[in-house]
Amino acid sequence: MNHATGAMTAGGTERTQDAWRHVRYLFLAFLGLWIVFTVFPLYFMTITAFKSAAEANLTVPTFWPQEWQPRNFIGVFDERTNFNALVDSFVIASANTALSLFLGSLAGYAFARFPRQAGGENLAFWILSNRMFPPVAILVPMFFLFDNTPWGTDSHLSLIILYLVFNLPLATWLMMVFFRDAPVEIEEAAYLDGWTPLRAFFKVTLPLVIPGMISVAMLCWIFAWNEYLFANLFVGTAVRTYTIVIPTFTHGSQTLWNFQMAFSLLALIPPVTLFILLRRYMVRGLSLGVVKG
Amino acid sequence: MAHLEVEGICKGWEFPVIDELSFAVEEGEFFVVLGPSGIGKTTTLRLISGLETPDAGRILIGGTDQTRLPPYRRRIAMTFESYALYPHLSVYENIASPLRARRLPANERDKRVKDVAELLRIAHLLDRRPGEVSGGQKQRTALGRTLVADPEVFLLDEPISHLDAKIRHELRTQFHTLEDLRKVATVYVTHDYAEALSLGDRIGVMGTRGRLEQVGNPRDLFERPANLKVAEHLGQPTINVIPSRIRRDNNGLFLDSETGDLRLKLSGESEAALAGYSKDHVIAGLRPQYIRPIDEAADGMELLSAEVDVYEPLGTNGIMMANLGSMSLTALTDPEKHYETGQKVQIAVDVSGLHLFDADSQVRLTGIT
Amino acid sequence: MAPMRRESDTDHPEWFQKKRKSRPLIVARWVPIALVGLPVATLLAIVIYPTVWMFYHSLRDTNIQGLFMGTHSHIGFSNYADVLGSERFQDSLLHLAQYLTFGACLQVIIGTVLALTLYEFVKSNAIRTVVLIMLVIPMMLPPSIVGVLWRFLLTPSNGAVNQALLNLGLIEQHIEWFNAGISLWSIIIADSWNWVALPLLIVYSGRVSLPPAVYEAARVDGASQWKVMRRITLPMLKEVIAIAFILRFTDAFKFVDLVYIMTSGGPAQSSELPTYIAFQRGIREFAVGEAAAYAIIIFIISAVIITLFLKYMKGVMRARGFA
Amino acid sequence: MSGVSLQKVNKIYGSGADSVHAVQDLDLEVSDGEFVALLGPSGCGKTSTLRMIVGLESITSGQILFGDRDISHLDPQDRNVAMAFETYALYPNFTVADNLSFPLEVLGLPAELQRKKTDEIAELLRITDILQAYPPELSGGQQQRVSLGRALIREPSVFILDEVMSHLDAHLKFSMLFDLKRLHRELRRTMIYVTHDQVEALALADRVAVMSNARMQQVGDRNTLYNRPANVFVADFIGEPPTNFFRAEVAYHDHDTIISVMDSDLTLQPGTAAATSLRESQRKEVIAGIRPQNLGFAETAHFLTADVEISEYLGERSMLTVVNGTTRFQAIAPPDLRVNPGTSVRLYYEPLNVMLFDPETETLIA
Repeated sequence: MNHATGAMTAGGTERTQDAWRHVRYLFLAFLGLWIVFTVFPLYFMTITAFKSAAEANLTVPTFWPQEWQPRNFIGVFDERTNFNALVDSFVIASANTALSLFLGSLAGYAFARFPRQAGGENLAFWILSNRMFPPVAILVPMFFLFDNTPWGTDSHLSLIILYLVFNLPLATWLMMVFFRDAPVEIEEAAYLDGWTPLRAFFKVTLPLVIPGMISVAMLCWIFAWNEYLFANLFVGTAVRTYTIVIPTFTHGSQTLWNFQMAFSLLALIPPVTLFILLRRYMVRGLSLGVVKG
Repeated sequence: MAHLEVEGICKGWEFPVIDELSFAVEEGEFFVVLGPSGIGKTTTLRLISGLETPDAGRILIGGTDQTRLPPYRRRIAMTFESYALYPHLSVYENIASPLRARRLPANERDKRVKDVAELLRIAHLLDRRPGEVSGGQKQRTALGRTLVADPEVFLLDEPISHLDAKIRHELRTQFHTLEDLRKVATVYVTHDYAEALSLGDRIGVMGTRGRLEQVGNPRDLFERPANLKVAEHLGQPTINVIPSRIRRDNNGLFLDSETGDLRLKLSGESEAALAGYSKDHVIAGLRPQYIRPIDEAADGMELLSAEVDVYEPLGTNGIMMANLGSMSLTALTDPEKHYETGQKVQIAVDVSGLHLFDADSQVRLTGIT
Repeated sequence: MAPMRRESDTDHPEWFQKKRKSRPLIVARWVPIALVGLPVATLLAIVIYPTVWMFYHSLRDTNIQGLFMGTHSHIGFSNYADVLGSERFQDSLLHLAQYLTFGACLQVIIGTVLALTLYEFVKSNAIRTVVLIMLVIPMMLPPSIVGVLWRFLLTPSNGAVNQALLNLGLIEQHIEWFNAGISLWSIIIADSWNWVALPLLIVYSGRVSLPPAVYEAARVDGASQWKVMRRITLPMLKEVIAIAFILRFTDAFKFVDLVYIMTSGGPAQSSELPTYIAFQRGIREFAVGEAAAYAIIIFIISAVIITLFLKYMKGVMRARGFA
Repeated sequence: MSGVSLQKVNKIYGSGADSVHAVQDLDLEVSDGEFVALLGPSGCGKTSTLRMIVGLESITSGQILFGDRDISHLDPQDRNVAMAFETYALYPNFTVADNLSFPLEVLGLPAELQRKKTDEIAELLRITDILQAYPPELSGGQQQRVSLGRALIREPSVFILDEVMSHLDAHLKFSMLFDLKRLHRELRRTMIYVTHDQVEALALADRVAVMSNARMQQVGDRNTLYNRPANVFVADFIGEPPTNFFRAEVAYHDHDTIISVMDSDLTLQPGTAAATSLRESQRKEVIAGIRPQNLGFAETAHFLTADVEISEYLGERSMLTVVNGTTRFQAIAPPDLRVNPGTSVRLYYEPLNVMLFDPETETLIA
């Protein structure tokens, strides 16, 4: 028996290993192709950002700039409103993030610590479901609703509030996940040390969830920073986010691709940096807490 | 009046966990609650500390009813089984936490933290985070945090059971020397009978639904277990349980095991225990140290032939499982001797160590009834 | 031996009332309600109110004028009948099916394949990290950049993609990326470029967190890599992959922006999705009643999917000790 | 089946300045069918050793033989070795039955045979009733049995158990020890049991190999390790409560060799063999050790006098912590002993039981 077993093992694995080697190259090739597919647009975006307007519009596109024109990155800001758009985006994203995080932490803590008294699992899941809610179903009424307020639709505030539609559910859910990760016993130990619940929260619980909180903040911020649909409809004159500015780089009938791409590259820096720094936590957030980062 | 009084507390969720548990702990007394895991020991401590509210019953500390008081208004210090140290704070800050909560002046706080750290031999670790110290040191830190609090009641939840044998041994010895623990009422929860016997002024053995099977001092518990459950819980290896039939003839009183493989002649205390007992059946309990393999018989000693089933040499003694006909007995041996499976041995049984329990209620027979 | 005590209902002591195990409330009773109340109220205002509004108008003949003058009247379900009966809607459903299959589903499959390839066959940690970051960058881009970029790349006359394919000799003449029949494919390509990273990241992290000891056990047992993949890795990643699927599916019902930027649903409505029509009719053409009917239909479909998702998610979360 | 032989095995992790020498020149012979425990504190290199035997870790130098087959560089599946993991490492998505039969499935055995062998092994380990359950539903003890079963089912020539009891609670552990011992007796397989718990190691194994600091310290049965520990580490690590150690000075009189413990007025009488060896070397200082079990109240010619500091009643026995000067040590006493702290007691011993170690190398003298 033992002899037979040994032989069988060796023979079997040799064959499969051989077959496996070919499969492996196939998969690696596919990975390589996908990397090319992913990187090519980014590459083309980058080189276009350095081209002159004329070169970017050539009939036969070039894959290496004939002439480098880094001035594009400054040129995009010749029109002050372009810079203002980045500022507006920043203000809206940051304010919305702060609001989402604050409200989300309240509810997240309640769901984590007093699940039953706070409305239970179903309420928590209902809050999460708003994250997947189709925005078209609320665009029109919200437009008219904001139109009737003193500040109107074309304001920071309208977007700051609207973005809560997707960021508040996310923040609530993720903060719940992070608060649950902070062991209850530590809070209980604090009660026994004589800390009242409020003091215990700030002394013990909050410091423990701060890393999670930062990652939730970053995620919310990126979503708000990148939002397009609401911004496109609600703002455009007094307030303009960078996402709606990008398609508007034209000169007469000609699209200024080089400016568009240069501006896009600049706008890309914050979210990509945040991702690189916090990618481990981000995965947790992107998968709604199901996957550990 | 006792300092801590637990009066008929009840608690349950899906099923009753604690049903009318009552006990009292005097000032300066070290009370150990002993029981298997999952029996409700931790729930008891959580009820006393205020982390849970009892469904019924009262908890009095220092004579005042504190049943409904939130934990941070009670002067109770408790260690958690999982230590529950604050991972983001240094050892120093962990220990200082109760003092900070009470807003003690900085210099006094500093002094008390350092004193406690000195006492527990963790003074050199004060700047470290809990993640950077060993299990034993974590436990010392948790202990420090409770000791420094100067509470009215100490609650210790399995403080050393998750540590390695050597550190457990060391910390157990140290519990004897911690004066603070001996000044106030302490409730100590463990599943390890040796810890309980070593530390407890009194021990309560907890059975299902938080019922105290027996409360008494260590020797009472071990030498006169009130029922079979207590006898089985105390002692390693576990006591041999031998369901037996009582037989009287001209030569005296005998116990025959139900399997018929073991006959014991009773005398002295065990004979007296059966006085006035009218049933035919009885459960005999015999600790392994009263059963020994023996080379030469001494006077009046009855020897039995048995066959070794498994033998394990341990440190202080060896443990032998021996088959006596169809019955299996655990015996304690000299570890220096080696026994092979299947080996025939002579076994001596010392009946003076016999405990007798009622066949139905499993309650100890004292002979008074 | 005495009979074991049985836990029967009649055996329970008088004081006992069965309740779910929960942690005691150390704080006052109103605290959790207050904590949850504020966010819930916010969501009621910004989600539930508009939905009710939409439902109300889906039953009325509201247009922009009517909305402002308050002159719109109840017309029952005729908006729904119009929408469901229209060829435009039915076409858009076909488009949606195409998008779900070749967009959402395929993205998850590709993402899973890429993630596992990266984990199993690329041994250097540094290379893995670099590749991962590279592959994830498109996900960090806003839809307007993605749309503009791909419109630029796919421009038929002088787009980079056509030129690159020509240079490589893969095609002989320019592909008309924005012609009817192809334009939806172009959107799907751009969307996949944008979002494959999500399933990729989720599956990759899922794989990283699988217990290594299980793999060692399989190695000692002598299982081939393929067997381990088929019998152990994929089954263990089942829930994680399901989550990725669900996330991409629910996103499909929110998907408007790329369509809007890249093709505006064209040419001749050949790349319209239901959401896009709702958007177009409601926002661009202010046929509020009809748009509302679209929106409510989408809402119902996605509510079904979300409910299914939540049910699954509850199971997963429970299995992991949540809730 | 075959024995296992490790010859000058080394394991070095990393390279250059950061390298860690995890296992150093390790020799170990395990004969066919023998049960050997590999014992040591965490971080001593025992896990690396075991992983090298299984083939999960490469060998830096040296070789490992199964019988006379050099398997040093084979893949784990080609070694015909099975392993039960500390964390059980069950396949969570398989039923217990599938977990057990997976190694057979890998071998391509017909389904019927797989089922038959699965039933057999389940019978042996008494887990027949949980065959259709999934691992997460099982208790720790059940999971552990399944993991043993999965390792056993392939009938490997060498069987490795890695800390398999460390997650079980005390009562369960105790009964598992007996079960495992019976299992070995029935199967007579070469088993290597890795643990940090000396009680487990002594109870189970025919011989115990004690490791520390990447090196093998001593290999032997219980009596050897107890009575002739190779060095201070072994004497301290084996036995509970731990051995009492004393730093001591040696004085040579005409016939007597007297060992006086520093910082106290205690003197110890060494055994004759040790005394002779001391005399020959004329050392001035030693570390003396005596086990608490070997200090008692049965009167002999030699005793230590000390004051009781703590007296612990432990049921089957008592334990005394006593002090003389600043020297504190422990003794095991009968349970019926009642002494109050502060009482002076005489603790008797046999010179034979006094262990002497070189203060520099900490190795046993004589």
